Amino acid sequence: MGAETVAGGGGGLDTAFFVAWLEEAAGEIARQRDRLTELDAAIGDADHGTNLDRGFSEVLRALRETPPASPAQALMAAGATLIRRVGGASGPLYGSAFRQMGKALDSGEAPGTAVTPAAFAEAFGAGVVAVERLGKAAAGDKTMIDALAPAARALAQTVRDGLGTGEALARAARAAADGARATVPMTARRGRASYLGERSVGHEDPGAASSALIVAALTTAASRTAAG
Amino acid sequence: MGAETVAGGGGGLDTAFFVAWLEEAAGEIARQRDRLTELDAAIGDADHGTNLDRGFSEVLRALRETPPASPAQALMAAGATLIRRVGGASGPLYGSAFRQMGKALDSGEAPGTAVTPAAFAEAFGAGVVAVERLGKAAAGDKTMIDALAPAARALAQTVRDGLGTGEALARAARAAADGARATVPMTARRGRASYLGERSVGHEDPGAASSALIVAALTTAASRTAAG
Amino acid sequence: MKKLINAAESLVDDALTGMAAAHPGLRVRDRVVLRAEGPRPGKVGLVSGGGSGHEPLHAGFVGYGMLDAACPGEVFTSPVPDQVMEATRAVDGGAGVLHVVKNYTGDVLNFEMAAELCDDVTVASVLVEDDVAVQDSLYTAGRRGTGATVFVEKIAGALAEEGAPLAEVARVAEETGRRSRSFGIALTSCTTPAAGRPTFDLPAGEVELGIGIHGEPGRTRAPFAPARELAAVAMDAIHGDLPLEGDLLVMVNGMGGTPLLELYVVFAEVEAYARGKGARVARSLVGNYVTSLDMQGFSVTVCRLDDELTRLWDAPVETPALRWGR
Amino acid sequence: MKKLINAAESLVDDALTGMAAAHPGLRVRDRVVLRAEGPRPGKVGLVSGGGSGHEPLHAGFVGYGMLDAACPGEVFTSPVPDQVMEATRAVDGGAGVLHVVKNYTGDVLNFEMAAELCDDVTVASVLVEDDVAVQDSLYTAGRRGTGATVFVEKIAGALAEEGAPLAEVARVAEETGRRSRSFGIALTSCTTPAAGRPTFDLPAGEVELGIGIHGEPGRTRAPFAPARELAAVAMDAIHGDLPLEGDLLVMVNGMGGTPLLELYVVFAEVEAYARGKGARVARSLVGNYVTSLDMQGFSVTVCRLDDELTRLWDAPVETPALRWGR
Ligand SMILES: Nc1ncnc2c1ncn2[C@@H]1O[C@H](COP(=O)(O)OP(=O)(O)O)[C@@H](O)[C@H]1O
Ligand SMILES: Nc1ncnc2c1ncn2[C@@H]1O[C@H](COP(=O)(O)OP(=O)(O)O)[C@@H](O)[C@H]1O
Ligand SMILES: [Mg+2]
Ligand SMILES: [Mg+2]
Ligand SMILES: [Mg+2]
Ligand SMILES: [Mg+2]
Repeated sequence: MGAETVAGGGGGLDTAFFVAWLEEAAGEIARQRDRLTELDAAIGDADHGTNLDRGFSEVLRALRETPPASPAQALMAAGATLIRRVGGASGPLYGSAFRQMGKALDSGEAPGTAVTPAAFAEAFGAGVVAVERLGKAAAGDKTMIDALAPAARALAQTVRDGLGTGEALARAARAAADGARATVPMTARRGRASYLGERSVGHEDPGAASSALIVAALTTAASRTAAG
Repeated sequence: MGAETVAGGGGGLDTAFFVAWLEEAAGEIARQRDRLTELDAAIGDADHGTNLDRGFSEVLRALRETPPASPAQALMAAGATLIRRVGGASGPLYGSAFRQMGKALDSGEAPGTAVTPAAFAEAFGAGVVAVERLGKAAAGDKTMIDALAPAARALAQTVRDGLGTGEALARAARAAADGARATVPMTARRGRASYLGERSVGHEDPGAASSALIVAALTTAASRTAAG
Repeated sequence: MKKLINAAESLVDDALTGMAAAHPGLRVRDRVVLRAEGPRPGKVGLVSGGGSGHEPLHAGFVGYGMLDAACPGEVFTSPVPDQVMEATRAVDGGAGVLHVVKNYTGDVLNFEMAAELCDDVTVASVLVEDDVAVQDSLYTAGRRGTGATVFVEKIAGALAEEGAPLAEVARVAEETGRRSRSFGIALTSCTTPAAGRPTFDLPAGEVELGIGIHGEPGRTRAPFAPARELAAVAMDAIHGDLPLEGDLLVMVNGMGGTPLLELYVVFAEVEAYARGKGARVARSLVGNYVTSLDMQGFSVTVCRLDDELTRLWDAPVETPALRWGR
Repeated sequence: MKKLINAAESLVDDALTGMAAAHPGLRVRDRVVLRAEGPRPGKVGLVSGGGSGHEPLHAGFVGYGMLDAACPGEVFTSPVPDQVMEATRAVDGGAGVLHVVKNYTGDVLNFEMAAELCDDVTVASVLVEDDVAVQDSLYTAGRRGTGATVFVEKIAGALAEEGAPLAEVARVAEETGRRSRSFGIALTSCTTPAAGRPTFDLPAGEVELGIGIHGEPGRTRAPFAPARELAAVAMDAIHGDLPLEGDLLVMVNGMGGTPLLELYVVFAEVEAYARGKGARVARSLVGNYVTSLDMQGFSVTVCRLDDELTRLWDAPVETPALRWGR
C-alpha cells in the first residue's frame, strides 16, 4: 500500500491497512488494558480491559493463522472472533460492529481489492448502526455509541467534503476522543453503568474510551502502512 | 472489718474482704479487657478479655443476688459462676481455682467467720494446685500458673515469716506481676499458644496477665475494706 | 491481592477442573458444565450461565431437578454464544431447551445470539429481573437478575424433570420470576483477580445499598448500621415493590465473604420482618448461593409462593449446591 | 469493623434464633441445638460443640445421620459444662452418648467437667486431633482438632443411626480420627466481633502456614504463592505424616471468606497431588465447612478410607449443611 493510499483523496484502503488497524487497535488496548478496567471499576464490573484485551489478542492470532484475503474478510474475521471470545456486553457489540463493517464491504469484489474511503465510511456507519440496533442505545446514553457515532459522522462528512483519507481518519479519531470525553458528565442509560443512575455521572464510559482507542488506531495504521 | 484486719499480723479476712476482692478483680478485668484480648490476639484467639469480663460480671451479679454468708461461700460461688459462664480454657481453670479455694476454707465454721491469713495462703495454694492438676501445666509452660504459683509461694512465705496481711498481699501481687512479666520470653507449652511454638516467645501470656490483675486486686480490696 | 489461583487467566479453567473432579455427577466440556448422564429423551433441557465469580451459581445447580447445563464465562463476564450453543445442543432431548438468562446486557446479547444460531433446537428463554434496587427501569438496562435465578432454576427444573412441555416450563419460570424480588447490601467491595484490587473503596463506616452481583457499587451509600436496620432496608425495598403476604420462600444469601453466622443473624431479622407484615416464611435458604467473589454483604430474595411453586420447590433435587429428596 | 450483627454480645443468640427459624428440623433451647424430633430410644446420642464462628460446624451438622446436639459457645470460646450437660441429657435415648471433642484445652476441660457431672448418663468421648501443623505434641496441648471433625461426626453419626452400641460408635469415631489429617493456610486474618480488628496483621505478600480454626497465626509465615504451591505445602505436610494411599476422602475447606471458585482451584491441585502419589480421591467435599469467621484461606483434610468408613460416609444424612440420600 503506497503513501497515497492514505494521503490521497481517493486512494483505496487495502487488506494490509485493515490488518494494521486491527493490530494497532489490539496493541493500544493491551497497553491501556488497566485503564479501561479501572474505568469499568468505577461504574461497571472491572472487566472491560481484560475482556477486550483477551478478544483482540485472539483477533491477532486469527489474522495470523488465516491471513485475510480482503478488507471484508479481515473485518468479518475480527467480528466473529470478538463474538466468540469476549463475552460480556462489549463482545457481541464490537463483534457485530466489525462483522457488519465487513459485510458492508463484501461486495463480491475480487479478493485483495482495496476499498474506497467512501465505502469504508459507509461500512463504518453500518457497523455503528448494528451496535445501536443490538444494544438499543442512542446517543447520550453513555455508551460506546457516544464515541462511535461521532466518528462515523466525521468520516462521512470528510468524504462528502472530499478531504483526504489521512484527514478523514484523523477527524474521526478526534470525534471519537471528544465523544468519549463527553460521556463524563452523562448519566448512563444502557449497560450496567445504568444501574448506578446519577452515580455514573463524572466518569468516562469504558466502552466509549475503548472505541476512541479503536478509532484512533485507524490513523496509526494509516501512517504505518503508508510508511511501510 | 477493721483496719487491723489487713494491717495486723493475725487479723482475719472476712466475707466482706472476699466480696471486695472479687469486685476489685472484676473492675480491673473490665478496665483491662481490651488489653487482655490483645495479648490473646498475639498468641491465642483474641477472646481472653471478653471471656473473663463476661465471667466476672456474672460473678458480681451472683454475689449481689445471693450475698455470701462466708468467705468459703463467696469463693465457691465465684468459682461455680466462672465455670458456668466463661467457657474456653480459662473458665474451668479459674473456676476450679476459686472453687478449690472456697472448699479449702469451708471448714464448717459458723457463717460470717473471718479466715486467718495463714488459712487463706493455704487455700490459695490449693487453688493453684487445682489449676495445675486440671491443666496439666507446670511452671515455665507460659500459663496463668507462672503468675499464680509465685503468688502462692509469696503468700505462704510471708505467713511463715509472720509478716502482716497487707505486706503479704502486696508481696503476692508483686510476685504475680513479676511472674506474668517473666512469661514474655517463654515458649508456650500449654493452651493454644503452644501451637505457635517459638513464635509465642516475646509475648506476655494473657492468662498470666489476668492472674496478676486478680492477685493485685487482693491489695486494693484490702485497703478498701480497711478504709471502709 | 492474595487469591488461591495459579493465574488470573487460568482461573476459570482450573476451577472447572476442580469442579469436575469433585462432582462425579458433572461433566465439563469446553467450558460447558453438563450432567454426566446426558440428556433425557423427552425432557426439556435447562441451560443457564453467566460470568464466573458467583459460585455456586450456575454450575453448582447442574443436576437432577435443576439445570442440565451451565455456561461459565470469565469472571463477571457473560459466556460467549459458542458455549451456549454447545450447551443447548448437548442437553436437547427433543423437547426443546429453556434458557434461563439473568437480565444483563451481556448475558442477554450472548444468549440471544446463541439461540438464533441454534435453529435446529426449539429454544425458549426466560429473563430473570428481580433486583428492586434498579427502580427507574425506563432509563436503565432494566432490573438486574440476581437471587431469584436460584428459585427459577430450581422450580423450572423440577417441572422439566416431571416431563412438562417447554411452554409449561417457561411459564412456571416466568411465574417464579414475577413473584420474586431481591435487594443486596455490601459491607466491602470484592477484588477481581484480573483487576487485582477492590472494585470500589468503601470507608469503614459505610455500606453500599442496592448492589448487584458483579462487585459494582450500589445505588446509594449509607452509614453502617446494625443487622436489624440493614435487613429492614432490604425488606422495605422488597415489600414496597411486592407486598409481602402469604407463604414466602426467602433466601438470605451471602456475597461470598460473609460468615454464615452473620447470615443467620440477618435471616432472623428478615423472618421477624416478614412475620410483622403478616406473611410467613414457609421455605428458606441461608448461605452462599449467588456470590460476588470475596465481597462481604448479603442479599435477600423473596418469592411469594403458591401451591404449584411450593410443590416444585419441595421436589427432589440433586446438585452440588442444592440437594434434597434424593 | 463492619459485621452483620446487632451487637457482639447478642451475636450467638441472634444467630441461633435465625438458625432455628431457618431449619424446622432443629430446635434451639438454652444454647443447645437439638434435632426437633428428639432422641430415638436405643440410639446412641452424638453431642459435639465448640466455639461459635466455625459455622456450619457444629450446629449445621445436627440432624439425621449425624449429630443429635451441638453446643455453641461464644465466638471461638468453648461451651460451658452446663450446655454440654443439658445436651447430653436431652439426647440420651438410653444407649449412652458420645462426645465428639476437638482437642483444645478449653473444649477438653468443659466437656470433661460435663461428662463427670452427667453421672446419670453413660458418656464416651472421642478426641479429634488431626492438625499435622502441630508437630511437637510433647511440648504442646497436642494436635488441634480441625476438619476431621466433620468426618468423625458424619461417620460416627451414621453408625449410631444404624443402632450400633456406644463402644462401637466410639470405636469408629476414633478410627476415623486416626485415619485423618489436616493442614490449613491463611491469606488473611479474621476479625472477631468482640476484638473488632484483625487478630493478626499479614502483609500483602505473605501467608500463614499451619493455622488452626480460631484465627490464630500459623506455625510459620511464608511468601504468597500460586494455588498449586500452597496446595503442595498442605499435602506435603499431610503426606509426610500419613502417607496417601488407597481411597481417600478429601475435604478442601474454606475458612469463611474464600470464594468457592478458588476452593475448586485448590481442590484440582489437591486431587492431582493425591493422584501423583498413587492414591485416589474417592469422596470429597469442597466448600465452607469448618470456618474461622471471615478469614480467607483454606484447609485440606484427608481421610484414608476403608470399606466400613466409605459405607458410613455414603449413608444418608440430613442436616442443614450436609445432606444426601434423603
Ligand atoms: N446497550 C448497549 N449499547 C451500547 N453499548 C453498550 C451497551 N451496554 C454496554 N455497552 C458498552 O459496553 C461497555 C461495557 O463493556 P464490558 O465491560 O466489556 O461488558 P460488561 O458490561 O458486560 O461487563 C460499556 O462501557 C458500554 O460502552
Ligand atoms: N493447660 C493449661 N494450664 C494452665 N493454664 C492454661 C492452660 N491452657 C490455657 N491456660 C491459660 O488460659 C489462657 C487462655 O484463656 P482463654 O483465652 O480465655 O481461653 P482459650 O485459650 O480457650 O481461648 C492462657 O493464656 C493460659 O494462661
Ligand atoms: Mg464490564
Ligand atoms: Mg483465648
Ligand atoms: Mg462484565
Ligand atoms: Mg477461645
